[in-house]
Amino acid sequence: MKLVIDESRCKGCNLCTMVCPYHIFQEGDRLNERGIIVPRLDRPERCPNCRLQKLYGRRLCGACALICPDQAIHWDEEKPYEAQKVVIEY
Amino acid sequence: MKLVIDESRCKGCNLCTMVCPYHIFQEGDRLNERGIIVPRLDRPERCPNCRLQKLYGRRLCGACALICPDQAIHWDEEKPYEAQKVVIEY
Amino acid sequence: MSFEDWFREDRLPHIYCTGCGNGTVINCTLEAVEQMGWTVDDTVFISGIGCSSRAPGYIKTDSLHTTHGRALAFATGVKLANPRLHVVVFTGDGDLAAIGGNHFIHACRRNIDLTVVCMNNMIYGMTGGQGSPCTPVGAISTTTPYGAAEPVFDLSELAVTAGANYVARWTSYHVRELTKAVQAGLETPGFSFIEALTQCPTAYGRRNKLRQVSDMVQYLRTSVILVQKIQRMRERGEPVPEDKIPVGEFVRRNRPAMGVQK
Amino acid sequence: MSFEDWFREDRLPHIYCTGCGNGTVINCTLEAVEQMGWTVDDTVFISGIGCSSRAPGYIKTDSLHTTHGRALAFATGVKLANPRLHVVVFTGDGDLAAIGGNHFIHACRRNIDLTVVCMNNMIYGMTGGQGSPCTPVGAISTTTPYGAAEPVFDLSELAVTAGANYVARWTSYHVRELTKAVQAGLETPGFSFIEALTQCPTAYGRRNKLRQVSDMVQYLRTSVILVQKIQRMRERGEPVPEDKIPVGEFVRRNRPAMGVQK
Amino acid sequence: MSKIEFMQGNTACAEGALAAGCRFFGGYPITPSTEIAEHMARRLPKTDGVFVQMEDEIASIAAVIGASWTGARAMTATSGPGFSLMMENIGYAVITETPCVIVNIQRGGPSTGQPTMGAQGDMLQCRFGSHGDYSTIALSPSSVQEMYDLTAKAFNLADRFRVPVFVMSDEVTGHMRERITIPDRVEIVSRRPLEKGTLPFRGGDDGVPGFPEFGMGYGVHVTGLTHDERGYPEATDPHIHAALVQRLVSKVESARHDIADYEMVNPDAETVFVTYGPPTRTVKQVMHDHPGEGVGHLHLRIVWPFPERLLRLFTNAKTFIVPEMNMGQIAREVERHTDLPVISVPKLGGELHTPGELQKLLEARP
Amino acid sequence: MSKIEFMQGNTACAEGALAAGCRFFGGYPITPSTEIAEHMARRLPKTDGVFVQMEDEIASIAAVIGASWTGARAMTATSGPGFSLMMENIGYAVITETPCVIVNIQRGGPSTGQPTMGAQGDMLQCRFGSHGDYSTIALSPSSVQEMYDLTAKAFNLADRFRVPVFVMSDEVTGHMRERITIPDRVEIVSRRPLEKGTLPFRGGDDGVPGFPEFGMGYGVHVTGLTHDERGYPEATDPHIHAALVQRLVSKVESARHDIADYEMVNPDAETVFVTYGPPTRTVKQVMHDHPGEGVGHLHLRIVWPFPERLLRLFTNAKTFIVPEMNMGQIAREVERHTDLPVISVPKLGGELHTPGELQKLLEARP
Amino acid sequence: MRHEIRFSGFGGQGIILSAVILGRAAALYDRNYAVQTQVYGPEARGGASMSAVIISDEPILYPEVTDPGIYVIMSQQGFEKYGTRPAPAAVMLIDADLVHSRPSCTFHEIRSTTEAKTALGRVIVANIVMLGALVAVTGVVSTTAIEKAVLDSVPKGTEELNMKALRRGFELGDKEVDTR
Amino acid sequence: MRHEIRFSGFGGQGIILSAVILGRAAALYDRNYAVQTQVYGPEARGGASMSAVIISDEPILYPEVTDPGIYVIMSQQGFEKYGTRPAPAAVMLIDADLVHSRPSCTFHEIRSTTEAKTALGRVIVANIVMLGALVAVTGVVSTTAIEKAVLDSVPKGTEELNMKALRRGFELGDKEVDTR
Ligand SMILES: Cc1ncc(C[n+]2csc(CCOP(=O)(O)OP(=O)(O)O)c2C)c(N)n1
Ligand SMILES: Cc1ncc(C[n+]2csc(CCOP(=O)(O)OP(=O)(O)O)c2C)c(N)n1
Ligand code: SF4
Ligand code: SF4
Ligand code: SF4
Ligand code: SF4
Ligand code: SF4
Ligand code: SF4
Ligand SMILES: [Mg+2]
Ligand SMILES: [Mg+2]
Repeated sequence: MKLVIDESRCKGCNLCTMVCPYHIFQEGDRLNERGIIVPRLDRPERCPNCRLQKLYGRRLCGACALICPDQAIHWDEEKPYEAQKVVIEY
Repeated sequence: MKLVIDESRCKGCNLCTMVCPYHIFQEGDRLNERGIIVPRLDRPERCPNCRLQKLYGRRLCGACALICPDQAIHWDEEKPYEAQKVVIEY
Repeated sequence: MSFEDWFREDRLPHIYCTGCGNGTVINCTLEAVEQMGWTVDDTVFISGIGCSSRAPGYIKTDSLHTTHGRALAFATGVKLANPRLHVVVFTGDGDLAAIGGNHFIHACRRNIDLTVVCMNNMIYGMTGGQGSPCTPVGAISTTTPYGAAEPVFDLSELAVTAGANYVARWTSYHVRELTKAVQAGLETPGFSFIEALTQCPTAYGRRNKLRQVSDMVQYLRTSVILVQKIQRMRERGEPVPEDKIPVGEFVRRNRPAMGVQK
Repeated sequence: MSFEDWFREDRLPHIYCTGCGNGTVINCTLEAVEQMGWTVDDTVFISGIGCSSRAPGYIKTDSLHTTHGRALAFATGVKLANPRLHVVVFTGDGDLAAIGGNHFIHACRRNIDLTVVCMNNMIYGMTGGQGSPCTPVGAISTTTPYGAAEPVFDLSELAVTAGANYVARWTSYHVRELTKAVQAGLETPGFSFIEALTQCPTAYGRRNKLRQVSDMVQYLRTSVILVQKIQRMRERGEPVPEDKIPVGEFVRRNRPAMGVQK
Repeated sequence: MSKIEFMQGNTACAEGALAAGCRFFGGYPITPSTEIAEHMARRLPKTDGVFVQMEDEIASIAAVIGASWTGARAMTATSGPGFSLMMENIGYAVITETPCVIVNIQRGGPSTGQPTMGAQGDMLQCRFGSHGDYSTIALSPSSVQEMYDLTAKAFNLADRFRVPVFVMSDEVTGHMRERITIPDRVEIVSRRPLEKGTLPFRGGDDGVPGFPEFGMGYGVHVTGLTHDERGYPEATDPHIHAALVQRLVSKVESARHDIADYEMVNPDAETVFVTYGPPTRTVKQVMHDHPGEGVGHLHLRIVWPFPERLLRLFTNAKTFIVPEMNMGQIAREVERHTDLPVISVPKLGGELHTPGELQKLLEARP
Repeated sequence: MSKIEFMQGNTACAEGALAAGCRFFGGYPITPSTEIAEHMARRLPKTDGVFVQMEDEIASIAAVIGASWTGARAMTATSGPGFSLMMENIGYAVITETPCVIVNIQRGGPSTGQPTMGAQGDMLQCRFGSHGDYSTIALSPSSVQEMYDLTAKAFNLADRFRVPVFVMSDEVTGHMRERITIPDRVEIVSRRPLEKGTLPFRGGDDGVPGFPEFGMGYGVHVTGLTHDERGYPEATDPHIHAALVQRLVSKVESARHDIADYEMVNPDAETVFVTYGPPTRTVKQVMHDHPGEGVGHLHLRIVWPFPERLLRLFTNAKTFIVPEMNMGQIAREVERHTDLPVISVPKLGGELHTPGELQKLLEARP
Repeated sequence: MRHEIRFSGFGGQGIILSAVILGRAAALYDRNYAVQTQVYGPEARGGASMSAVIISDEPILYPEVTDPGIYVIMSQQGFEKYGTRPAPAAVMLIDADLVHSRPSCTFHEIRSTTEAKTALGRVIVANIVMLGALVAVTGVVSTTAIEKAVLDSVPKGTEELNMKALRRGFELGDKEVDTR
Repeated sequence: MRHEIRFSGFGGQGIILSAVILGRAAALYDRNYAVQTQVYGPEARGGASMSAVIISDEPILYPEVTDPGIYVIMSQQGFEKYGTRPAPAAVMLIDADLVHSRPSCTFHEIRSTTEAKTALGRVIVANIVMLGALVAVTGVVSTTAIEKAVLDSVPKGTEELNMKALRRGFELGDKEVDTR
């Protein structure tokens, strides 16, 4: 699973930066199309959800998603995960 | 001073009979013009107000007047008080 | 002058039923006002709608008989616009706590310098006996024909929590205590609330086996318990009877208030 | 399913300002509802008018966005008419405690089986920052340009006195605690009240030297004190800091309630 | 089998509601409507219904609207002061298209006025009392029988049009007791459920959308803000607003002749009485006592939407006379729709026009 | 010396009130009126006045009425939903003859509707929104200057007639900023005190009793029940009620031509626009852009009581055109008073009629 | 035939109930038409209460009583407020112990209160006694109709008492008619 | 002469204030007539805000701007919502860093935000820079009028900064006119 910020929703409030125990969310610096500075993700793969959510069948920690007032934080299925692996193997 | 029940106001609730320490107010038995049974006064001159109100310049006890929900209890100036005495002496 | 002098003689007898406690509560309130040395010209009585709220119509002062539940909002306007006027509000349990509940808690919160006397007869008297937020559980009213089921308000407790500076409760039988409580309320700057449990033989008593005036007075007398006594029982670890209604002074304090004459 | 699945995706992003705490409170509430195992079909969200009251418009369930202050009265109708529906109310400090105060205390008194989540941002957000009954004394709003002077309500305390079965307070920063509190409220039959102190950077923060979202969150975080801590301090005879707002669970009880599904 | 009863108007109103399947009553006592609430308090708990006395009239109408969204036929009853308090939420019922029935037992106003006296002073208020443009339906009973019949009918109209419907009665009719016939059962035409796949705020041919009952999986959002056909707020688009309000008005107004409910006597007459509610009785008495005077009578049981076409059915009419227990509120409406002289016969104070008064008027005719 | 300012309509309204000596404002925020309260909150405490934000609109108007009885010029400001909530107490102000000013910055209704868009949808509500029969005064500003002038004037009318007076403005005028001239001082005609020995509810020649200010020794009883001329409740006597209500109505209605405030352009025209509020501006623009088209214009600054006589002053009129930001509310009133065709030009949705739209209408004339 | 009957007395006497019972008797058991109206308002509380009934064999159009042909007056205040101007042809039943005045029209003195207290032991049924007398004197409803209507309307357990009262009323009424 | 000017941008840029200042300059200091209007509503919060000014030497009758001759656009969303259909003869001032699109009419790219940040150190005065440029390019109000109006409207202590911003705007505007 991959931690993502939905740029079409994020309003740049930085509340996520206040709660992540791993400090994965960092204040951003670049204005996007909508005039918003979306946070930067610092090594998001450290988030336990990225690795373990599937395994446990439930969300772990999740503080960032719960506090994000704009429902902008998600974990995306990493696309053709197995397939990609195969590609690498070739 | 004379203790009186204003028959044009009294509605016969008998609350006065519940509070007088001297039991001066007694449940009446006679229906008046307005269809109301006004309490009977039992020796009203026993009420301290009859004798002492003038002297003290204020109301004493007064429980009956305060509880009377119909403002029917008063102390009337006894009319030509001195004069009457004179009549008796003659 | 005595309290009788505050009545509009030409309006008496009033419309209250035989044995209605409202008349007594008016007497006590006027006696307290009289004790304060206030005059007919600098005192204003205000009320909403209900039997209790008819009171100002029998008093000589300027008076405002307003709409149902809104007396305190009108009173807030009067008092803030002219803090030199002494403002006393008469209200009923329905007027104050049903439709008027919001103005009640906000007037307490603002701690407006008013004295409010609530004739709590635990029923809507004027409209013929519907349940109010103070109708005891189990009591019969025309809208609770199978016995009232909704939990009730403790108006005095609500006034305390909402912020009133002075709160006390008595019954219409306790004429002296009630008079003193009203006077204490009048003396206290800020919002004062005096709850007078009052007999309504017509709309309440008649339906609840308290047909006679004396039955209902007796019921009130025996339903209450002094706060001091509760205090003492508590201190001694004795069990406090649950079904008794505390009477006495609940609070007298000095929170910031509005509308107090400077 | 997780709380995100309760959102109407097509309505997002919502209208809330950057850093507004309302979105967080919605998340926590939906997470709690989700934990209850309730479904989109048997749950109803109801609100009044205000920023906070826009919440139901973003949720997939049946929802009623009503008139200012009246959400609880509408909710009473919904719940009594169909007790099988789970009814959750979103409201704001103005909606609930200013214009809606009467319905608030009566819903508490009746102990209607509702869960009410109040986003208390201490201001009227939607209309651009007027003072509410919860605006702290001294705070600047557009209608208190010289600093708010009126005493404030403690909403949770009021709910307790008025009769609610469950009452708790947290802030929008305390996401886990808030979620748990809402869940406890949902579990408790009768009226449950959860007050969420919430940052409104736009209408409150901007005028009160808390311009940045983080400033206002920080302010909330540091303004509160745990009820348990107060308890402990009291027991130890230590002075309890007067300016702190207690958070935690204030009451969880089992008074007679209305509208509970049989 | 139908049953004869001797019943008070207010009781008949409550019984009519129950017969129509009313399952929720939220109210607040007020003279002279209180007997309706009192009767409901006795009856509803025995019929699987809910009676709740709310904290005020604002809450009463709110609870009724809430209950209606669960699918329940719901009603409240009040009088002038309470009716005034309901105005905001009546507008909410209009814009959210919530079926519900609001009974107003009119008394003398303005303000607290004459709580125990009859009046028809709220007839324009029930049409224009809430802010903004809208249209609703108002019935006006003139007998205890009509109290029963029209209250039952009000629920059908409310459901059919998804509107709040007013039963605009008065102290006279509400408090009088009369012989009435309780029918075996009353006609019930319930609200049409929303067909899945259609939109909860898109009018069909008749401008009335199906009803998406709560708890049935519609996931409907109901808001008092201007909304699109899905129900989502869209409060700044002029076209959406105009379309919504026009539909709200026209779904009622365009049906006005279809739903008109009236009695028409002597359509050839030159002098025509137009009445609703109690003055109807006086006019009937006058016409009974003085037959053959060439007097016509239009008795409206539905006053709003106003069926102005009926005026034109009196093809020989030279004058309309409108006796009302107000200062001529519906006479204003008659005036709008005719160029003939309209004689308003207002009466204030609580008493019904006497036959003598109206007879005198007829005699004064040229 | 007068002063030029660039001011928002709502601010001008507040300043007009202050200039007229308004000393009490009780209100509750609501878009698009809030700026009035906000301005009052800043200004009143500095001018020995009282600003109080009440718990709701019901309390706001109540506090205003209470304040008025202490002699203070008092006002509140709101919009549709709040206005609806005020209806009961507006009736109380009417029957108790309490001078006060109520500003309604109209927005799109019904219900929450369009909070930020302009409308004139409450024009009939302000006339008929409270229960019972009554009459009041409603002004309608069409510019920031008129916001100032008419608000000030409203206080004089309220005091003169002992009635609640409405300033029926709207979002368009309330939110626009314009150049205005602040006069040196505004005319103030205060309420006439009750002469001792006369009765507080007995109308003089003009039907208006003197005002018995609280605290001045009058010992007046003020009640919303029907009352006799002393102010004592007398709620079952039909004659007392009829006399009271008739006086309340006629003291206003009989003065309608005396107080009429209007502009009249081209009284000889055949096509006559009748406007109040913002559409006035569009009509003026059209007439400015297309002079000499034989178009007349009646611009009403006071809408209620409706000065129907003015219609007849357009002696050659063949058609009246009434553009309104509603579905034709005042057009209804025009219809009542003329047999000529009345073209209602309703516009819903928040936008003002454009000059183009009205021009097209003129071009379509036969 | 249209009969207009007016009842007056003081609150608590059951004036309204009497009227309702009479209307009920006419409408349900005599299968006639009937309208009952009454005066509401706070003054009805302490002061005089009033109720009116119209009975007719055809539908009742104008429902108010303006000029009653029959009066039942049970208090002096009631007489003063509602009984002073009877039509010459009217008939009035008066509780002779409670009403001091006497009308200009035909009247019958029925001591219903005294009778209720002494003969029946309960003042509360005075109105029923009066109702019996009314029916006996005027025949506006049948005796079986009024009997059924009384039974419908009184609290459970008091049926017998009320029937006794009603019959006592019949007797008193009959006596009045006989003695003429 | 009637000038219709429309401003658009996002909330917080001071779009409304710009319009008010311009109106004020015209009405108070140039002694012309002016009307300022704006779009309210929650969407104005996050989305595009818009305000319009009409300036005229005679009283302004119809107060709304339907077809502006002058545009000031400070955000892409603002452009899309309020700037896509300018009349061919219109003139548009654009904050070139925030608006990607370009209109069909004459336009001037003013980097007011960048300018405010880099040259003046405060993004907040970008609107004032723009206002200066607007006045320089169009002359709808006099420079003294706009100076006075700016001074009237800005918080105490920021007068100098704002004057600097305004003058910087004049320069940028003048440059635009010169380079044509
Ligand atoms: C808006 C409104 N709703 C309802 C009423 C009817 N009403 C008059 S008095 C009253 C209840 C009064 O109860 P309470 O305040 O307890 O006074 P009481 O008569 O018992 O003294 C009601 C519901 C009204 N006058 N106005
Ligand atoms: C009857 C009525 N009065 C006033 C308003 C205007 N209004 C809308 S929201 C609001 C205040 C909202 O404050 P709060 O409930 O605290 O919600 P917030 O926006 O702060 O979340 C007001 C006064 C209204 N819509 N209806
Ligand atoms: S779920 Fe927890 S650890 Fe993972 S990113 Fe969010 S806050 Fe950090
Ligand atoms: S909390 Fe959400 S909206 Fe705020 S910055 Fe983080 S991702 Fe963006
Ligand atoms: S004043 Fe006291 S002692 Fe005298 S009569 Fe009254 S209660 Fe009795
Ligand atoms: S208390 Fe008053 S009203 Fe009652 S019986 Fe005694 S005197 Fe009469
Ligand atoms: S009904 Fe009750 S409260 Fe009202 S006057 Fe009668 S006894 Fe008193
Ligand atoms: S105004 Fe405040 S409460 Fe409303 S959306 Fe913005 S931040 Fe949130
Ligand atoms: Mg009561
Ligand atoms: Mg808030």
